[in-house]
Amino acid sequence: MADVNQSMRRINGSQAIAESLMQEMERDERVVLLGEDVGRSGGVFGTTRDLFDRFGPMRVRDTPIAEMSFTGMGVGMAMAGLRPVVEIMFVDFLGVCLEQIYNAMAKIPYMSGGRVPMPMVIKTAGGNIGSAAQHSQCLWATFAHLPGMHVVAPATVRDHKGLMAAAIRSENPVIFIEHKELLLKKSKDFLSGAEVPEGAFVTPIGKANIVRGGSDLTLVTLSAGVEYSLEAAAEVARDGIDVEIIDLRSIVPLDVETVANSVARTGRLLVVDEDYLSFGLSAEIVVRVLERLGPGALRQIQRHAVPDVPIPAALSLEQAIVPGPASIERTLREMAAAS
Amino acid sequence: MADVNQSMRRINGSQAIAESLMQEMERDERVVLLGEDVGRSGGVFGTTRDLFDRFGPMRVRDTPIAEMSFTGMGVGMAMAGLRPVVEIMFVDFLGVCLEQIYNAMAKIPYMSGGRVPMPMVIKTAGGNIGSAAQHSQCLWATFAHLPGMHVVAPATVRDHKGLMAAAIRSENPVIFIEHKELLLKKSKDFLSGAEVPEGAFVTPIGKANIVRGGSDLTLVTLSAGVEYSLEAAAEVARDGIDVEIIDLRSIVPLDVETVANSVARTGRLLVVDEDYLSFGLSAEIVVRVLERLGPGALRQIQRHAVPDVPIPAALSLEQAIVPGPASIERTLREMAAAS
Amino acid sequence: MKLNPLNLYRMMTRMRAFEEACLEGVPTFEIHGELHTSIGQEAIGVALAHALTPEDAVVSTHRNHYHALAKGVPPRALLAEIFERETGLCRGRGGHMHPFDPDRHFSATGIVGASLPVALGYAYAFKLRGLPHVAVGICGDGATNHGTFHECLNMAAVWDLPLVCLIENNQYAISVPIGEVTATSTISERAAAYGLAGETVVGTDVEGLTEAFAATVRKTRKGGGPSVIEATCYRFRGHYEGDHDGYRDRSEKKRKRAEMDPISRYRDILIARGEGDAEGLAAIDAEARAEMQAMLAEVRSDPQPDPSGALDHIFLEEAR
Amino acid sequence: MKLNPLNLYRMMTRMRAFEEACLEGVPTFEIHGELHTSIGQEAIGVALAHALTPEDAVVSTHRNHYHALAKGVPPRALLAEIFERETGLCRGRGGHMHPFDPDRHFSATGIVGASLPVALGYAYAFKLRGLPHVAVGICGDGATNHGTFHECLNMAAVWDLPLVCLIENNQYAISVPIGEVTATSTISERAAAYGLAGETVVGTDVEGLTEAFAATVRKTRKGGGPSVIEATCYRFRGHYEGDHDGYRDRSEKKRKRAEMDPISRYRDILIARGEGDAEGLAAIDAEARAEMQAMLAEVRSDPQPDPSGALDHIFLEEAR
Ligand SMILES: Cc1ncc(C[n+]2csc(CCOP(=O)(O)OP(=O)(O)O)c2C)c(N)n1
Ligand SMILES: Cc1ncc(C[n+]2csc(CCOP(=O)(O)OP(=O)(O)O)c2C)c(N)n1
Ligand SMILES: [Mg+2]
Ligand SMILES: [Mg+2]
Repeated sequence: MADVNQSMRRINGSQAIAESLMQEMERDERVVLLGEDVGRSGGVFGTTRDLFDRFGPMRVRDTPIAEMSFTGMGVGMAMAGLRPVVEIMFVDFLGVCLEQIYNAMAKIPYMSGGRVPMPMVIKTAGGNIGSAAQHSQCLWATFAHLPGMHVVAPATVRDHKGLMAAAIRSENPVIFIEHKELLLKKSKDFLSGAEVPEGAFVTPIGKANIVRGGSDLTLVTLSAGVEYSLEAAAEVARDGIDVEIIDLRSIVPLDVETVANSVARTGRLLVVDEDYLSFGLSAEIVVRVLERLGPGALRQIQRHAVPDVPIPAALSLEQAIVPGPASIERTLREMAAAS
Repeated sequence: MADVNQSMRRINGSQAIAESLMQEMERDERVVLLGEDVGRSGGVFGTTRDLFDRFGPMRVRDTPIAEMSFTGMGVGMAMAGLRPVVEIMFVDFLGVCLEQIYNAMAKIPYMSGGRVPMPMVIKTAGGNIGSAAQHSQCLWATFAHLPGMHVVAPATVRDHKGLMAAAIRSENPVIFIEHKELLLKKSKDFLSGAEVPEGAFVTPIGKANIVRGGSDLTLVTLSAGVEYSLEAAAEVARDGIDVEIIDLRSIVPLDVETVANSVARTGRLLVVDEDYLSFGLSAEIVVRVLERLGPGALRQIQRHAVPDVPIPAALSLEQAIVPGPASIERTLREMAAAS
Repeated sequence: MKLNPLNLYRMMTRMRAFEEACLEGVPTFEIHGELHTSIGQEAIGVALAHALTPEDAVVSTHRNHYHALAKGVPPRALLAEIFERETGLCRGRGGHMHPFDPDRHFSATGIVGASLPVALGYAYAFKLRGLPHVAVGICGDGATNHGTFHECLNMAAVWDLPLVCLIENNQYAISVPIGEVTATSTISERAAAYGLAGETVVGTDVEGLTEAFAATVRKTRKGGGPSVIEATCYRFRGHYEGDHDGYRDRSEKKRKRAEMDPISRYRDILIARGEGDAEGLAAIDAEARAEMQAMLAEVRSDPQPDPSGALDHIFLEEAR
Repeated sequence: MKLNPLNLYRMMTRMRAFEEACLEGVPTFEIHGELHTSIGQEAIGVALAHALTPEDAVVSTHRNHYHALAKGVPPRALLAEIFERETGLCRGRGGHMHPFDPDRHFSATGIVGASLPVALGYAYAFKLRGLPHVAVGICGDGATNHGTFHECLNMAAVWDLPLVCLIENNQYAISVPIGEVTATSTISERAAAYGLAGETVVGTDVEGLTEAFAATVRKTRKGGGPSVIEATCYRFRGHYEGDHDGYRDRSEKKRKRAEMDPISRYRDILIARGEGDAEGLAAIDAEARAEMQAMLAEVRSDPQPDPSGALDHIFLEEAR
């Protein structure tokens, strides 16, 4: 959607979400928000700030700690014609409500033979910022493996706003995974996309974003990985390593075309994924690229993700396993040296 | 473990499980079984037959329908020194208890810095036999993506018994996924491994099984996929296509070595997976092989899995999406023709 | 409410004949998976049919066909869905455990404990929009020990939502008798934990149940808050078709089937009251059977879904 | 039970001083994640310490440090864990929300509603083995609206397990006041839904609470079945360190802190009774603070875990 002539400002990630929710709730009275602490307190990350005062408790509902049932309540609301946005405070809690997410929300459109739409958003926060095994994690691949849901994870501030609008307006269920680091980060510290139009706009779900052009190597990532990778790419650029960075924006749908086009040029693929390594995003991207370009198309393949370990409490350990600017830089240099 | 000199009989899959449970419960009084209908009725697939009469209600416990809490109860039992086997009737219900599975059972050994062992088995049934979207599925990759659990899925009758014993004796949490088709199949109809020793024995977790040697192509699969693939391989063998079939037995740990050794000979890899295609087992195997053998090591890569769709009720639709003997045969022929 | 006795009787026999038609699809492998029938529980279906408007919502369980019929779901499309045909309510994608009829606000789930949350969502939507509808969430006795029972009744009570929790207490969850897994002697008494008044009624007395359920729904519809009503009954067949059912005594089953059949009970009452005679009632039975058999014959010539459509309807078209 | 008043007082001040030591790690970035303290709730810790034996089990929540101390977990190792050191109880892997001490049958979870199921498992194991121990599962008021509350109390009741459900009703779940999300005026009255007698006690009266809790535990230990006991209290600080806490009135907080501080309440009582004097009690305070500050200084010079060990302990060695 056009946002020319709109006035742009720098805002931060949590403001972008709150603004998008506000505008979408103004625009469509069927949009209803529910979850723990989304009301009076405005959300533990401030992403629902001011909405309770504006729309009242029936449209901005503080729930008891009963995720299974209020997620299912969202399913029922959608079937009754509303457009619920259900907040699960941390993505780590998906285990208490996955049943309603994947057996109901994700499957009902198909099980009903296309008769029942499911315009529902699950909004949740993930990412590793020192909160240990039960309050870290990303888990986008967990949702993506289960069919029937779009899985979105914004990186730029601008996309926080535009993708949230797209999620709310979608006829399909969307898992919207915010990254705590990006919600807490100051607008001025963003390396990309902190300029955001004031009015409502939509960033289409399913189209990757080439956030940095480059010729030597294709780095595919999303969410906070984009900022980390931009930092690392700037470092290695000084030594003439020219990295193309692709922000996937969503992993379902997965924009393989954009990735494959880039890899066809560079021949080298690095996937940077803050989720667990195995049975996840990184292998899927590699194989989809190979399926498109042929089994011998890649000169180098590298996966940089959390090596199948619960997230440790100590920062010294977390930093040893979670991809960050330094480890990405190291990986890029190793790949450049090896070829 | 040695089973020479043991008398062998043909039994079926559900008998093998029941026998293994019986022998392990005899052997170790800390083993306790709990779940819905595991007691008086002997399990909906008969895998806990006679155990209630033998061990009584405190060791073979029929629970209310409260999976989240009785899974957590298993965690507490393990921490108190017991060795619980918790049955979740169908793997599809993991969504109601995943929290205790992945935040507690799978993470406590690590979170406790190795101080708390978690000798717990989740025993569940998966597979597609015409039971529609909420009672089909395999979901092994869902568990495998989340660190801290071994994930086992037996194929042969013999392995049903030996791997169950290994799971119970393991110090680590194990997800044990039975396949409904294999539980219901008659002993005489098995193409492999229906001869089972009478006494207790252990099949180590983590070592794949080459169920058919071959030189043209490596087919990697597990669970019912093994039987389907043996059927298909026998068909194509008539036309001189010689397929090596590897039964993974477990996907965590994943025996990449056995797969890579085979692929190094054949150059062609087909993964047959009854779980969903994307972000799952098939891509992980391909990439692990490439990581071992180099990015250009494969001449052909093919994935044959459920194409990211909820399982439809109608058999005509299910057969169109779930790998079976006919579709595997078709895939093998296509691969042979393409090379 | 003025009940028409012969109508009540006819509705029950039609529901039973419908289930009997379903039974025929199991040995022939036209129906797959675990088919759950409601034979013996039909009075509950009648009570639903009487109390609800087309706009009310019903969210049912794995044992749902009679609830669907009660809610006005077209029997032909329902039977075709159960027989996995393209002409089915959900084009053969859903199957017998998952019928969805958005026009009649009817849905079901195969996951125990998953119906109340969805019903809660309907109830919330009705209240938000100020509509005079109720949402009925159905649970078996087994389902009431699931956490969602607690979570949903608490939310419904604290937000004063038009939710009716209808408990079908057929005394078993598959093989497990309620007394072995439930700490209270009735389920409805648990309503007090949410500041609600629960009620237990005899679920095989079609008139009494219909009246009690209607009164309950009326109260909730008029803004009286959520309600909990438990109907006692007995499951006549195995939990699903193919269940060995060895966990229930033969003598228990025989006795209960004699005592707790809502249809034969009502037949005796109607005859005793002179509101029907054996022949007339048998004619109603025969008519219901004939209707369902004719429908079955039709459905059997309906096409199976075309395999080429297996990937349709995963995601809906985006309205742009 | 004969209580030693100065001991009760000392235990409370040590718990508070422990938490105050933790607070120092937040602005310095030595502690990450959401640190939850128990300041204002210490009487509950004392009650636990008095009633339990080393063999009893306690399964706690995100707000767990004082429960751990009460259960005899070594403070030095606990503090080191909270400060993410290799010397910590769990080698720095667990952190402040996840301390595990198998020797003292103590554990916790950061997931609301996840403590009771684990406690239930301990209770089951105790009963299976005929041991005279109890398992205490701790919930906040917020956690009692989670489904596991219902599921676990039902199972404990129907199987007659030695489970004690201890509810810390500090009136808020993060920003949400209990009255807005709970349909009954007390939580303990919900025990009736499981055929149990629940009890609500003033959780800031250290003597009364200690006695009531001990009686409850004794009853359960002697085979009297599960119990539910609710202790009312008030959370003095934000939900976690860094919480803006704008959802509670300043005046409310001020008033409640004045009325509901178990330590200052008890100080006044001891002085009024002549069992202590201001100076003596201040000396106890100072001693506790000095102890914890000394411990903090030690912990601060402990090493962080070595990054090379990040992948240790995922799976345990198999005993063969
Ligand atoms: C979460 C979940 N657990 C277990 C099952 C398997 N299951 C299906 S029906 C049933 C028993 C249900 O009993 P009840 O609620 O009394 O209903 P009834 O079958 O008696 O009508 C069970 C255990 C399921 N479908 N979902
Ligand atoms: C399943 C789950 N949902 C939400 C949270 C986030 N959360 C942590 S503590 C808390 C409030 C708990 O309130 P209460 O049980 O009253 O305990 P208190 O913090 O007051 O001690 C919430 C919502 C969580 N940790 N787990
Ligand atoms: Mg029942
Ligand atoms: Mg609280």
